[in-house]
Amino acid sequence: MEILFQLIVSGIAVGMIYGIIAFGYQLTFATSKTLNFGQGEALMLGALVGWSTIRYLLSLGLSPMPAYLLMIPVVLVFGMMQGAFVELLGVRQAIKTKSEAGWIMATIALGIIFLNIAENVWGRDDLSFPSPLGNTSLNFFGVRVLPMEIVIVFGAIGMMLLVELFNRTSIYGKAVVATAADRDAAQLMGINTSRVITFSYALSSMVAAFAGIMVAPVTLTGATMGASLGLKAFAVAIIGGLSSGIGVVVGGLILGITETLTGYFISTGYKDVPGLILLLLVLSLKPAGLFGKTAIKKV
Amino acid sequence: MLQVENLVAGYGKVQVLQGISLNVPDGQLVTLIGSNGAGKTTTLRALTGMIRPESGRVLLGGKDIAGMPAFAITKFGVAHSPEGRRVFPTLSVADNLELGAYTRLTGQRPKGDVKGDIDKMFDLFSRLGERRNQLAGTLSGGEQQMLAMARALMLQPQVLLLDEPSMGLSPRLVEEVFSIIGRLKKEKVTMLLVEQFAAAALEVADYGYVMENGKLTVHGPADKLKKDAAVRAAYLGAAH
Amino acid sequence: MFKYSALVFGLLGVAVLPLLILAIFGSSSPYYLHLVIVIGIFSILVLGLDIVFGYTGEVSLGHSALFGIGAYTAGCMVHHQLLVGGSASGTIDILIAMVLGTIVAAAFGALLALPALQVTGPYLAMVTLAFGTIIGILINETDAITNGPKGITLVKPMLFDLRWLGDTIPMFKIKAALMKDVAFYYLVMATLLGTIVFVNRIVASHYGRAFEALRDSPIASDCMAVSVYKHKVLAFVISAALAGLAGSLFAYSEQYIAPNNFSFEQTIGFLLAVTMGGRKSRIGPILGAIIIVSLPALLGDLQLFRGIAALIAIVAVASGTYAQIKADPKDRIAILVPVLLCLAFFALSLFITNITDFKRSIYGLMILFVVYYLPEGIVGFLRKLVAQFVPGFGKTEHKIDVHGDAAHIWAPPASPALNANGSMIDVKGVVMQFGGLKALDTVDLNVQPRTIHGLIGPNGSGKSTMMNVLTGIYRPTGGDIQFANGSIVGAKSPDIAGKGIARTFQNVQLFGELSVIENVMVGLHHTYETGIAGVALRLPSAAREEQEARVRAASILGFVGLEALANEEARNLPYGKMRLLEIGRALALDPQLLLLDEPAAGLTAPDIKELIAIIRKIKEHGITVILIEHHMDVVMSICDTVTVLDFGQKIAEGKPATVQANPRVIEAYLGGTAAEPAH
Amino acid sequence: MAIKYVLLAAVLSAACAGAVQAQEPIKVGLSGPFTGGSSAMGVSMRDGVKLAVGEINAKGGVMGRPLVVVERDDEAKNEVGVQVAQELINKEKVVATLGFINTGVSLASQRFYQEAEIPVFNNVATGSAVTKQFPAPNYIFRNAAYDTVQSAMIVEEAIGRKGFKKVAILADSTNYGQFGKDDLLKALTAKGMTPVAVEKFNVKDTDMTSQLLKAKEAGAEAILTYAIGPELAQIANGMAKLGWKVPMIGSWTLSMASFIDPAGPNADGAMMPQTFIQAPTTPKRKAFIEAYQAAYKVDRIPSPVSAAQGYDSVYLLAAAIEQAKSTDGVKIREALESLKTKVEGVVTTYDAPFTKDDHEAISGNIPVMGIVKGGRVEAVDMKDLEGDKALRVKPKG
Repeated sequence: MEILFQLIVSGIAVGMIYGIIAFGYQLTFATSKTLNFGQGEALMLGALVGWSTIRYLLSLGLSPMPAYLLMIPVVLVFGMMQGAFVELLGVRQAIKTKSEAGWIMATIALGIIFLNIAENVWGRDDLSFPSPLGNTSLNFFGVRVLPMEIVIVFGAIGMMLLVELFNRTSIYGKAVVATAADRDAAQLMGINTSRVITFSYALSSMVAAFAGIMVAPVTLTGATMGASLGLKAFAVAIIGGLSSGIGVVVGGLILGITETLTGYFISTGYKDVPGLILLLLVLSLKPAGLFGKTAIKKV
Repeated sequence: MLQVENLVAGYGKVQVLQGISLNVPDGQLVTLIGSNGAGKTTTLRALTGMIRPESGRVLLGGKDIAGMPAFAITKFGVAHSPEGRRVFPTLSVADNLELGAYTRLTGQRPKGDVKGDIDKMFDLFSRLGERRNQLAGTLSGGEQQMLAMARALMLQPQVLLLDEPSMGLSPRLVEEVFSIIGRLKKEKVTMLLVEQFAAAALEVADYGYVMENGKLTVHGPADKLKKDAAVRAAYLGAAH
Repeated sequence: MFKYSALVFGLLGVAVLPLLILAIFGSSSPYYLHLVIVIGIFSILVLGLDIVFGYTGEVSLGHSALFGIGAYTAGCMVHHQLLVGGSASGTIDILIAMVLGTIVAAAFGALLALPALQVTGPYLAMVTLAFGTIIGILINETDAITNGPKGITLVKPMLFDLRWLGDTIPMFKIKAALMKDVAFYYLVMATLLGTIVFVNRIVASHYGRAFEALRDSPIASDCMAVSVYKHKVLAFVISAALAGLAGSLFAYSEQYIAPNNFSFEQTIGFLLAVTMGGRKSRIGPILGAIIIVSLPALLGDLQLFRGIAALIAIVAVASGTYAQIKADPKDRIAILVPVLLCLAFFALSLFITNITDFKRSIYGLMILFVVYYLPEGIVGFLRKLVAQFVPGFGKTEHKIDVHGDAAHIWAPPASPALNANGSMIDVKGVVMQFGGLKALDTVDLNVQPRTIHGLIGPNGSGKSTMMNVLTGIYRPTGGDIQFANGSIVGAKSPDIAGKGIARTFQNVQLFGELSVIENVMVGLHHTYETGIAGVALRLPSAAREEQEARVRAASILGFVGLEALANEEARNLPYGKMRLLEIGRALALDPQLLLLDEPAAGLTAPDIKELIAIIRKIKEHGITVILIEHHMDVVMSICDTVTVLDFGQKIAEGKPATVQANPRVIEAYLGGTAAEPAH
Repeated sequence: MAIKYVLLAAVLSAACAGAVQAQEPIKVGLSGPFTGGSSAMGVSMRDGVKLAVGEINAKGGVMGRPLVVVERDDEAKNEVGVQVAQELINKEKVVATLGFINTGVSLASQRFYQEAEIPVFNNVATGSAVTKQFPAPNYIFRNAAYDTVQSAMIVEEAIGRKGFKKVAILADSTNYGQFGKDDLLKALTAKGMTPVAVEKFNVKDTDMTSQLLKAKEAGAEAILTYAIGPELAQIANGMAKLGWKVPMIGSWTLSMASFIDPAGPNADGAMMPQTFIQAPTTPKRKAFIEAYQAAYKVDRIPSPVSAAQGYDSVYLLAAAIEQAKSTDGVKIREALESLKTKVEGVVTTYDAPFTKDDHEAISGNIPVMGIVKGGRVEAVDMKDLEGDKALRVKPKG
């Protein structure tokens, strides 16, 4: 029983990371019907910028906790700038050309470039990220949890709630929702929709960068850390649906927990396989995702 | 207030508007009528920047706004209640209204009392008041039309463009919509009304333009146009 | 005929190439030969990818995995000694491996495409990306089948031995290992040529037209009984099959395969090859394959890299200068940007001393550059460039020269299948609700065969919604629709179209990049019975069908008065002609029921007269018509019955004259307060 | 093409100015991953090679001709390795190639050298199959501790010295990990043991909970690893998280900075066979470490083993070319198989290291067990590196 809980707990932490990255996909997909294929790299850059910042703050004599907290806003701002950069330089330019799906290629290319830059700036080896809460795990009735894992779960949910709250209450957030619902009508309200789309990319990368600094202390920080996370988040976005906030949370949890359970009870080699089967099943039975809404075609 | 000179616009290769000129004086209700496909909606879309005019001028209080993007034109106080209502279905009625005042809330237009104006809208459109927290997508067609109009009014516009407010509504609702337009007229809101129901439109309007195949053919004071046989013929067919 | 001479030249070139390579670089140099072999193999895959990416516009990020599946099919056969490989029977073995690799990859392609293509948007890209990783894991994990991460070693068989020619032609005095390579080279080239011919035939066939059509207007394709979903899946499966074929050859050419051969970066390389070379062509993908295969070598050698950067800069400056002279002053800065970027790229190449550290960035920048400034690829760029000097270059490709005649306009008359009550279509209490909005509120509509049934009403009254419900674009929230003695509620658009309901669209939905006659031939898709194999083999029946379709299409064009414009691109037609073409295309479906949605909108008075005549003739040939129209004179002059809709409800029905005099109709048209008589 | 070579020659001669001139250089190929996941090893190896080449050229080169390294990034990808091999052989016409970090790349590419009769020096890749891919005349040589040697040492440490009865194997799913796992299993079988759990994981996996729980539940007293740095760190950190501390004993990659740094204190106590430890225990080693630190401005060599083996491989090759008095591949191979001069390297002194049938320069007695202590690798038993034990030499015969 203990083992089962231990597996589930670990699965939840990983799943929340998948979920929050997938949430980033949703943000841009809603407003622009495009998404950043380099989202994993946004996460990686966030983590590495966070690493440098926290190292700098520690060198000033701060203790880990305040250093970590001070680092968060820096990373969030960096994430927003990075996301805006991707939209302005990648997606927007590519959509202007005749080439269909050029934006997919463009965001992938930017991801490759970011990866290379990170390799050259931070080196090719993984770095260890100072954990604000230490690496001693807490013991709940035999189930061991790292403090950072708890932070991941609440941090991810908190970040999603914050973004949702922003979208629901502030006028700028409502502008985002309006742009997602009807771009032309939003323009008629005086909303600069292309700026909203840039903004949604900024938000999306910000969320990814935040995920980066949450996951970094429990895994490793390095140029290649994002790729497989970004990929898993695709699966989550499809399973949960690209239009549903709750979908990505549930999708992330499903994927995270199946991975650890499969790893333990079937074989560690096959732990990614049930995810794909689930993905194909969801696509064949409910193409818009478990929680997604099917859009009405306009003629 | 709004003056259009020789406006030419269309979609891609298809040129719909072939040089139209019209004038909406301050505080007046001007209507643009004509059969389907004549180019009425295209005119409004070109006026508010939803499509980019090829040539011609659109003067708002003397300033040429032709060719600006839609969001910038809105900033100058041109409100547009578009064809097909286009309310934001995933937002509540109150949020839709708030978005109508987006430029006011974000400091691009004088702010005034947004909350008070929302309440005023709920007075004006009592059906909406009952549904303030309902999602706009769940409203009936008539309610959505009213929401679209109220949302446009939230801009406190210099000029209000109404595109077929009667579309798809039952006669009773059409009547209600027109009575509201009448009230707005009394409040001296400058309006350009595009309507397929020529008679109803001419009933409330001060002045009218008739559009055929992308050109303005007849125009004059509304009462005169009402009696113009040519106008009727354009609607119910020459055979009649 | 031109094509065949090109083919002969190509064949000659291919045959002589290895001899040339050996002559120039010496017989001890299999390097360039191997490079050409890999280029050939990649070309096969990239040509296949072009079908998906270039023609249907979907992005696949899983082609590397499909390539791997092909390679591993061959590898596993050898590994488990199902194939011997290298022995005397090697030739047969390799052929078996190629066939199996193709089939297995196609099967995986279908498994992937069937669910993923149900949804439009970036789903295919996302799913194929995930698929790529999972296939990597599966190959790695299933040790028992694939030998896992240890990889599989294959031996290149001696396909044929020409060394005996060495006595007469000294060039053939080569080692056995090299002879294997030369022989294998011929196999790869033969396969590549086969692929080119195959892709050419598919693309020129009704399938190719369907691929292009569904990209231009998915809705119109569906309504022409050309199912978007089915054809996208088909395109993907063909593409997957070619990837598998290439993979099986790759296993033999590399002689050692391991799971990490087939990576995400390779997939990106394939996509880059298609885009950079130029989509929708045969030369483009091959050019792209040459580029991606030589890329590691280019980026590995600093001097060579600088040379290439210089060359690119020279081309950019030359074409940029030319464009500056010719261009609109407005575009000058926009043209300047890529030229400056090319120059900056060259400058950068002079400064960097360590190329390996920046390899990926250069690669990424290349992709960005291609996406932004070469969206039609090098081939497209050159085509445009040549067209500047040779007017009309590249425009004559699709010319179809056939003449139609009146005898071929109509399909042989068949007695229409009617409902039990004798009606053509019987709509009972249909409701269509969107959120709180009732676009159709319990509407009945009974259309009698061989009549023209008018459907009128003010804007937003639900007419177009009715059209969309009848053609399966919307599934009604309530009620029933009987057609040909069966309910069509819930049926998909292509199936309804297949049953005999054709339509035109209020906002014209032509296949813009196809020629006028090809638009009609998409409508004739249902007349083809030949499958992919028949097309590939160019069976006599396929050629006959194609010829018949052309004559038929030309005849239909004659009927709607567009024969003179047959080879124009549809998007270049004047608006009025577009509407006529839509009618022609709908007639090609041999419908029992034709739905015309505002056919007269935007037509001039003489055009309208012509239109009325056409609609009358359609009726004379036994086709039932439902006509939505705002031009009352049209409605009144040709309709047998008129139904009036208002705010989603039926308010009147009857003979045109009766309906016209109905006070409720007048009220509906003129608005609530103006119901007094007109005169 | 001609212009390109003129340019290339111009640049090369400029670079070599001051050293030996006028003589036609001897081209040596260098293939390794300088980008991507295993680049730390590739770059260290490359730097070690360049250090040695610089020294040799400064002393007058080989046969009076300068050595020139033609380095190519194989990106740890088989197909790129294959292409690099063909390019080095046929276009660059190298006399021999050094390198290969990844066993897979090695297995995929070296057939071309074998066919072209050009010697290959594997100076890092450890897969046991690497030198046994072809029968004699075999052109594949190695100066790295191959997996059979390492596995035997790992198992000896765990079972023989520590006396563990239950061990679990954790290996990554690449061919490095899986080949290594097979060797570990063989070595355990030789001791009459079977592991209580054999688990694998993918490169870049972020969560090792399932694998570790299985090992823990099976009652493992030690974990034997075959993986590379980052994932090893995940294992160490994962164990700490589960509050389960058993010794990690594994292949030499446990000495990589990419394991030690991210694992931090959790890395302490990990043990692995080492051909070279960054400690100035002999004058040659001292000189090498100082030269490396000066040339590349680092304190700790990212992968000392790779650097040292890379360095040694150049001297072995140079000695063979001198002896063969030729750059012909066949003659170099023959010279290597009967090397007459003792080559004093960093790892060991190579005294006739190769024969016709034995192409492994490192024998089981050469590596010592290293252990991670406070972020650095030390010998488990410092006595292993003192006095006459400091230099271990492959036994003759």
